[in-house]
Amino acid sequence: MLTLILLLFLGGAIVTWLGNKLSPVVGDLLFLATIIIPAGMFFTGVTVGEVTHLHALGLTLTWGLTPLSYLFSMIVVGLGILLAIYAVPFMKGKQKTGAFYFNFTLSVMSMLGILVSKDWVSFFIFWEIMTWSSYLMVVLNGKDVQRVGIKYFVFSAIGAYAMLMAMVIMNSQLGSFLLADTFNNFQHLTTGNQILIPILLLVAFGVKSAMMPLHVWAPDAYSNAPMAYTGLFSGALSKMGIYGMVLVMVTMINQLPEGTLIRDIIAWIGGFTAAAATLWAITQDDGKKLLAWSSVGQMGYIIVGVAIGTPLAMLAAMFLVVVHAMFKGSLFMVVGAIEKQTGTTNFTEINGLIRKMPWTFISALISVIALAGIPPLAGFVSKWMLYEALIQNNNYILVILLFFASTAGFLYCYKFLHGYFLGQEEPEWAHVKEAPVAMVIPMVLLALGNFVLGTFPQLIFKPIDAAMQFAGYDATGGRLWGESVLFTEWGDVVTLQPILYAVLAVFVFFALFLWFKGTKGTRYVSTKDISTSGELPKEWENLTFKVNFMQPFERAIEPFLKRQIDKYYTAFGNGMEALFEFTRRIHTGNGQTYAIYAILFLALLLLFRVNLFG
Amino acid sequence: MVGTPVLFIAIPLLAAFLIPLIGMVWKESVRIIPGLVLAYLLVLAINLLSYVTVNGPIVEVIAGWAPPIGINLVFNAFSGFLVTIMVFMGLLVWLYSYRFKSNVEYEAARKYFLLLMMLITGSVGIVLTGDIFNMFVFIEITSISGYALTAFYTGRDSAEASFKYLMMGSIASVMLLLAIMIIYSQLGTLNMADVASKMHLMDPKLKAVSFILFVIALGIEAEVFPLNGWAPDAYAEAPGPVGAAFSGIVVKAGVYALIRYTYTIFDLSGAFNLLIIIGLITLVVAEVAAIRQEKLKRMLAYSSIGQMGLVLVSFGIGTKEGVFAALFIMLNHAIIKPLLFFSGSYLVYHSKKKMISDVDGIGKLAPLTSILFTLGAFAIVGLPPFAGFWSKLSFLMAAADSNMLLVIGLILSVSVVELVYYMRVVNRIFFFKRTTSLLTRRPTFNAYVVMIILGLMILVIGFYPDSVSMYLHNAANSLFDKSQYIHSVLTATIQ
Amino acid sequence: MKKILVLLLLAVVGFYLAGTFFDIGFGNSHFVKNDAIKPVKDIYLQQTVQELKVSNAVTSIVVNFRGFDTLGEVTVLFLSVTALGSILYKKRHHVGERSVLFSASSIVTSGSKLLFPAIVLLGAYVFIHGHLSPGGGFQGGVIIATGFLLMLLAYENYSVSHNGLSIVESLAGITFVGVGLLGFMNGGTFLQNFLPTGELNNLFSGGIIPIIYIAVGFKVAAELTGVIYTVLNEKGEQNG
Amino acid sequence: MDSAYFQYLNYAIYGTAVLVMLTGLYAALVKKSLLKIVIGLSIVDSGLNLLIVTLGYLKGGTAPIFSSGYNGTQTMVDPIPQALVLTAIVIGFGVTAVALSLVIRLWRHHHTLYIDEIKNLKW
Repeated sequence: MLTLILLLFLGGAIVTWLGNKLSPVVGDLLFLATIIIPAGMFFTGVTVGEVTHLHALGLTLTWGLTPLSYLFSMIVVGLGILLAIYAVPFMKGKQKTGAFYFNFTLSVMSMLGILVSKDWVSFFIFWEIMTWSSYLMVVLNGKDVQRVGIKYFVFSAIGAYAMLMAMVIMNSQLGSFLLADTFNNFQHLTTGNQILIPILLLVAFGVKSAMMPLHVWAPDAYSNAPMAYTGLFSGALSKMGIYGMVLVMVTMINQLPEGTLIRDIIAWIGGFTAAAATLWAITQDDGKKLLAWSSVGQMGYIIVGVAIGTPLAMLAAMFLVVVHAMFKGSLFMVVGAIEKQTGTTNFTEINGLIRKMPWTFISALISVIALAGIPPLAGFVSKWMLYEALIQNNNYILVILLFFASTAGFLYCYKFLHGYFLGQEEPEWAHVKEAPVAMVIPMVLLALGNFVLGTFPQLIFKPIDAAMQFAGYDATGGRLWGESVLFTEWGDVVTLQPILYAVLAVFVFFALFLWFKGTKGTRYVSTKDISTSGELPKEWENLTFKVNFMQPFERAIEPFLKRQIDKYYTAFGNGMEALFEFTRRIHTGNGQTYAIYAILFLALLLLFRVNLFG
Repeated sequence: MVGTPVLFIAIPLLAAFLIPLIGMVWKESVRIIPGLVLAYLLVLAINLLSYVTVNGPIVEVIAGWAPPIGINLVFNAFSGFLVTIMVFMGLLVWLYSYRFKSNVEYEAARKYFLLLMMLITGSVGIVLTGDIFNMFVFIEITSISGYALTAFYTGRDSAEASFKYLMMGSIASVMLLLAIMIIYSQLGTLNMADVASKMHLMDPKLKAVSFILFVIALGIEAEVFPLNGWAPDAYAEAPGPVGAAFSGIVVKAGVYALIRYTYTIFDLSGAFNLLIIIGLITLVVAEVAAIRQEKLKRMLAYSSIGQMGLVLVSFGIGTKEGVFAALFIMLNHAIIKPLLFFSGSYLVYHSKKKMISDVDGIGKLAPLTSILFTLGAFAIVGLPPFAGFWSKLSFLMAAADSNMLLVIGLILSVSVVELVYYMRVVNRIFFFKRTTSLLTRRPTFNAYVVMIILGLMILVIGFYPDSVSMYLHNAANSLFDKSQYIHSVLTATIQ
Repeated sequence: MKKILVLLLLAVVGFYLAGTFFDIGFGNSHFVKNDAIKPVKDIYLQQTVQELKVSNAVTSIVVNFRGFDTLGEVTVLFLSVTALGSILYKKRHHVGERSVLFSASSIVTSGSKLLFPAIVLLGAYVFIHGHLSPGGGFQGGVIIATGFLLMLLAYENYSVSHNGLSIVESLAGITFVGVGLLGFMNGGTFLQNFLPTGELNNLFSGGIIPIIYIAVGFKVAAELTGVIYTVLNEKGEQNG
Repeated sequence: MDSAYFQYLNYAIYGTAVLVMLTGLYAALVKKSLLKIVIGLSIVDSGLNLLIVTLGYLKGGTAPIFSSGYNGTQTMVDPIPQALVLTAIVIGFGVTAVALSLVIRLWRHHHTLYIDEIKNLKW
C-alpha cells in the first residue's frame, strides 16, 4: 500500500508534467488527482504499524508508519491537499506550471517517504528527493537563481552528506541501517562515534529546520519559491528537520552522558534563532521576506521545545509544529493571493486592501493573531506550554529571551497586517479584486483551523500523545497534556472557551464601534501628497510612511543587524573560490609543463619508494 | 557460444583492413561496417559474459602455444564485464556519430569511423589481454587512434590538445616499456599470470621501481592527477562523441590496467595506499578545477577526471566491497558521462567558444536535451533516485567498513563542490534569461535515440540497482581471486 | 630556473634508473632462480627449431609465438597512416601538387632510376628470407619504401597512386588477419600454424610464417611510402 | 673475458643507454621548438631500444639464428628483447609520424613552432 501510494505520486508527477505539455487544463486536473487520490488512500488505507520491505543491492528498505511519523504525515498530506487546491488558480497564466506541479508532487511524495522510512537508506533517498525537488522550486521563477539557489543547495547538501556519513558509520559499526537498530544499539558505538554521529545528524536536521548558524539559506529560499509552494516549504518541509531532531534527541542524546549539555546548547541555539530571526523579520519591507524570517524564528521555538525535551516541552513543540503549519500555510497563501492580485508584495507599494480582499484579510488576521500567540488562538497554547516547561526546567534566562522574541514578534505581526490591509486605499489599486474562490477557501480553512485548535486543543492532543508515547515518553495518568497549568486549572474539556467568548465579544464591540463611527470627518489625500519643507520629492522617490516603518527600532538594533552570518559565509565562499582558481592554474596550458609534472611525479615516487613500499 | 574472445580483436582488424577496399566501391559502407562490427561485438560480449557467469573464465590461447609461452586472452567476469560496457558504449558512440555532422565527407568519415573502431578495439584489447607486452601494443593502438581523433577537427585548437596528449603518451610508453623490461629481465616471462605467480621471487627494490614506472605510464592513460594535464584539452577539443568515448571507454581501460597491476600482478602492500593517495589528490584537484571552468566540455572533462580519482580511491580500499563500489562507479560513469557529453555538445552546438554561459535559458528552446543533461547531472552527483546514488552509497559503505572516516569526510566535502558546479549549469539552462542570439540545433534522430537509451539506463539502475549488482559482484570476486586467475591461465590448454 | 629543475629531476630519475639496470647486470643470465619453470626464451629457442622449423628465432617469435603483438604493431602502422591522413586532411586537397619543389641533377635522377629496381628487389629478398636470415617483413618493407623515397626525391612529379597503396595495404592486412583466422578455423586457435612446416633452412619452411612476413613486408612498404608521400605533398603555407 | 670487464661494460653500456634517454627527455622538457621536442622524444625511444636490446645479451652469445653454420652448442642471446624491440621501433615510428603531422598542423594554425605561444587551451 505504501509503495503503491508513493509510486502513484511519482507516476502522477511525471504524467502531470507531460499532461501539462498537452493542455493546461489536463495538467491541472491531473495534478489535483495526483495529490488527492494518493492522499486519500493514505488517510484511509494506511495504518500505523504496517510494514513493507523492498530489496536493493543487498540492502533491505523498510517502510512503515509509526505514531510519531503519522502525526507529521497528517500535516504533510493535509497541507499538501489544501495547497494543491490553492496552487491551481495561483499558477494559472504563469510559466513553468508543469515543472511546478512536478516538483510539488515530488515534494509531497518525498516527505511522506521520509516519514514512512524505517531505515536510513530510504530516509536518505527521500531526503535528497525532497531537497532537489524543493531546490527546483526555489529557483523556479528565475530570480537570483545563482545566489539563492546555490546557497540553499549547498547547505542542504552539507546536511545531507553529514547524514550520509553518519549513516554509513552506523551501518559499518552496528551492521544495520534500520532506524530502530541504530537507536537501540547506540551505546555499542565507540565514544568518538557516539559524539560524532549525533553531531552529524544534528547538522543534517539543523539545516532543514533552519537552526541558527545554518539558517542563512532559509529567508531567501522561502521568499524566492512560488508562494503556493512556500506554505508547504515552511509548514511541512522544514518540519522534516524537526522530525529528525526529535528522533535524535529522544533516542541518541538521551543515552549520552553529556546529554544535558548538548540539550542545553541546542536549546540556546534555538532560543537565539527565535530572537534573532524575529529582529530580522521586523526590518523587512517585503511580506515574503518577513514571513520567511518569521518562519525561521518559529522553528527556533520548536527547537527549544524539542531540545529541552521534558514531556511538557515536547508537547509544546509538537503542538507548535502542527499549529505553525496551519498559520504559516495560511499566511503564505495570503501573500500569494496578494501577489497574484496586485503583482507585488512590498509593503511600501500596497495599502488598504482590507476592502478589496476581505476574505484574505480575515484569514490573515486570524493567522497573525495565532502567530503572535495571543490567547484565544492556537499559537497561544503552544507558547504558554513552552514557557511553562522552561520555567519548570529552571531555564529562566531562556524564558526571558523567548519572551523578548515573542513580544518583538508583535511588531512584525502588526507590520504585516498594517502593511497590506490597513492604511488608505490608493487609486492605483482600485482595480484589485478578491482572489479566486479556490484560493480563498484553503486559506480560510487553515485560518479557522487555528481557531478550532485554540479552542479545542484536545482535538490534536490524541495523536500527539500517541506520538510521544512512541518516542518514549511515559504517559503517567494517561495523558501528557495534563502537565500544563492550562489544563489543570481549566480542565481539558472546557478549555479555553471562556477566553474565546470574551475576546470575541471585544472584537464584535470594536467592529460595531468602527462601523457606526463611519468615515465621517476624514479627507482622502494620496499618501504621497505630503509637505516636503520646500524640497520637492523626485518622482521615483517613495515617500510612503511605510518606508522605514520601524526606523527607530532598527536604529536600536543596528549593532546586531551589522553582524550578518551571511557575510561570513560569503567571505568564506569567495576565499574558497580564489583558492580553487589558484589550484586550477596548475594546468598552465603548456604541454612541456605537464611532461615536467610527470617526471616530477616519477622522481618523487622514486625518492619515496622506501616509504611507500618498504 | 557465438565465438571466442579473440574475435573481439580479429573482427575489427579485419574490418579495418577491409573498409578502404569496400569503401572504394560503396561509400556508405565506411559508416555502416564499423557499426555492424560493434553490434556483433556486443552480441559476442553479452553471450560470453553470460557463458562466463555460469562456466567460469575463458582463457583463450593464441597461435597454439599454451601460456606462458604464447599470448593469451582472458575473458572472466571482471574483464568481461568491462568489455561489455565498452563495446556497448562504443556502439552507442557510433550510433550517435553516424552522420554526426552531415558535412563530413567520405574521406573524413572513413578515417573517423575507422579510428573510432580501433579506439574501441584497442581499449577492449587492453582489458582482454593476458600479456604485459601485448597490453603495451594495445595501449599504443588506443593512443594513436586517440591522438588522431582528438585532432580530427581541423578548424579548432585540436592539434594543440592532441600534441599535448601525444607528448604525455610518448612518455607513458617509454615508462611502460622500461617497466616491462625490468620485469622481463628478472622473471623471464611476459605472461601476466606467470609473472604474478613468480612475483614473490623478485628483488623488492626492482619490484618497487617497476611498479612506480607502471603507475606513471598507466596513470597517464587513467588521468591520475599530476599526469592528466592533457585530458581536459583533449576532451574539450575532440568531437563530442570522441570525448564521450574517452571518458566512457578509454579511461576505463587505463584504470583497468592500473588495477590489474595492483591487484593481480604485483604483491606490494603499499600499492593500495598509493592508489588512495593519488586517487584523493586527483579527485580534489579535478573537482576544484572544474568549479572554475568557463567552458562546458572542460568542466565535464574535469568532472570525469574526478570520478576516476574516486574509482581509484575505491579500488585502493582493497576490500571486495571497495572493488564492487569501484566497478559500480565505473559503470555509472560510463553511462552518465557520455550522456552529459552528448547532450552538452548539442547545448553548445552553435557556440564558437563553447562557454557555459552559452547555455543560458536554453531549457525552453531545447527541452528534451536540457532535461537529459539535467538527468545526467543529477545522476553523476549522486542524487537519488538516479544511478549515481547507489554507487556513491556502496563506496561510502565500503570506506566506512574500513574505518576511513577522513576519506569519507573529504570525499563528501568534494561532492559539495561537484554539486555546486553542476547545479550552476542546470540553473543556467532552465532559470536564466537567454542572452545570446545563438540558435539551438535539434539533435539528429540517432542522437536522440542514444541519449534516451542512456537516460533510461540511468533511471533503471536508479530504481532497480539489482539489475546490475550480480555482474558487479561476480566481477569483484573475480578480480579478488588472484590464485584462481593464475591457475586458470596457467592450466589453459588449446581447445 | 626551469632548466635547473629539469636537470635536477632528470638526475634523480637517471640515478634510480641507472641504478636499477646496474643491479640487473649486463651479459649474465639475470633471471631469478626458479627451477620449477624454464625461462620462456629457452622454450622459444627449442620450439623454433623442433616445431616450427624456422632458423631465425627472432622471426619465429615475432610472427608466431608473439604474432599477436605483430598484428597489433601492423595495426599501429596502419593507424598512423590513417591518422596522418586525418590530421593533415584538407577539404580541397590537390593531389599531386608538391609543396617542396626542387630539381635534382640528372646524375641523381638517372642513378635513382637505375637503383630503384635493385632496392625493391633487395627489400623483397629481405622479407622473403625473413625466417631464414636476419631481416624480415619490417626491414624489407622499409627498404622498399626507401626506394620510393628516392624516386620521390629525384623526380619532381613522381607520384604514387593513393588508391594503389591503400589496396596493397588492405590486401596485406587482410592476408595477415585472414591467415590468423584460417588457423583459428583449422587448428583451433588464432594465428596457429596450419601448413606443413617443411624442413629447417629451406625457403619453403615455417608454415604460415613466410606468408605472414611477406604480407607484412608489402604492408610496411605501402604504409611507409604512404607516410612519406602524404608528408611530402603537404602544401606548406607562406609564413604570416 | 673476466667479470671485472663485464662489470665495466655494465656501467658503460647501461650508463650510455640511460644517458641517451635522459638527453632526449631533456630536449623534450626544455627545448622550445616543437620539432626539437619531437626529436627529443624519438631520442628517448632510441635510448630505450638500446637498453632493451642490451638487456638480452648473454656472455658469448651468438645471434639467435639456427642457420647451417650453427653447431648446436653455442649460447644464443635472448631473442625475446630483440623481437620486442622490433615492435617498439615500429610503434615509435608511428608515433613520430603522427607527432610530425601534428607539428605541421600547428604550424598551419599558429604560424609558429614556439611551444610557449601555443597555449590557447589552459586552466
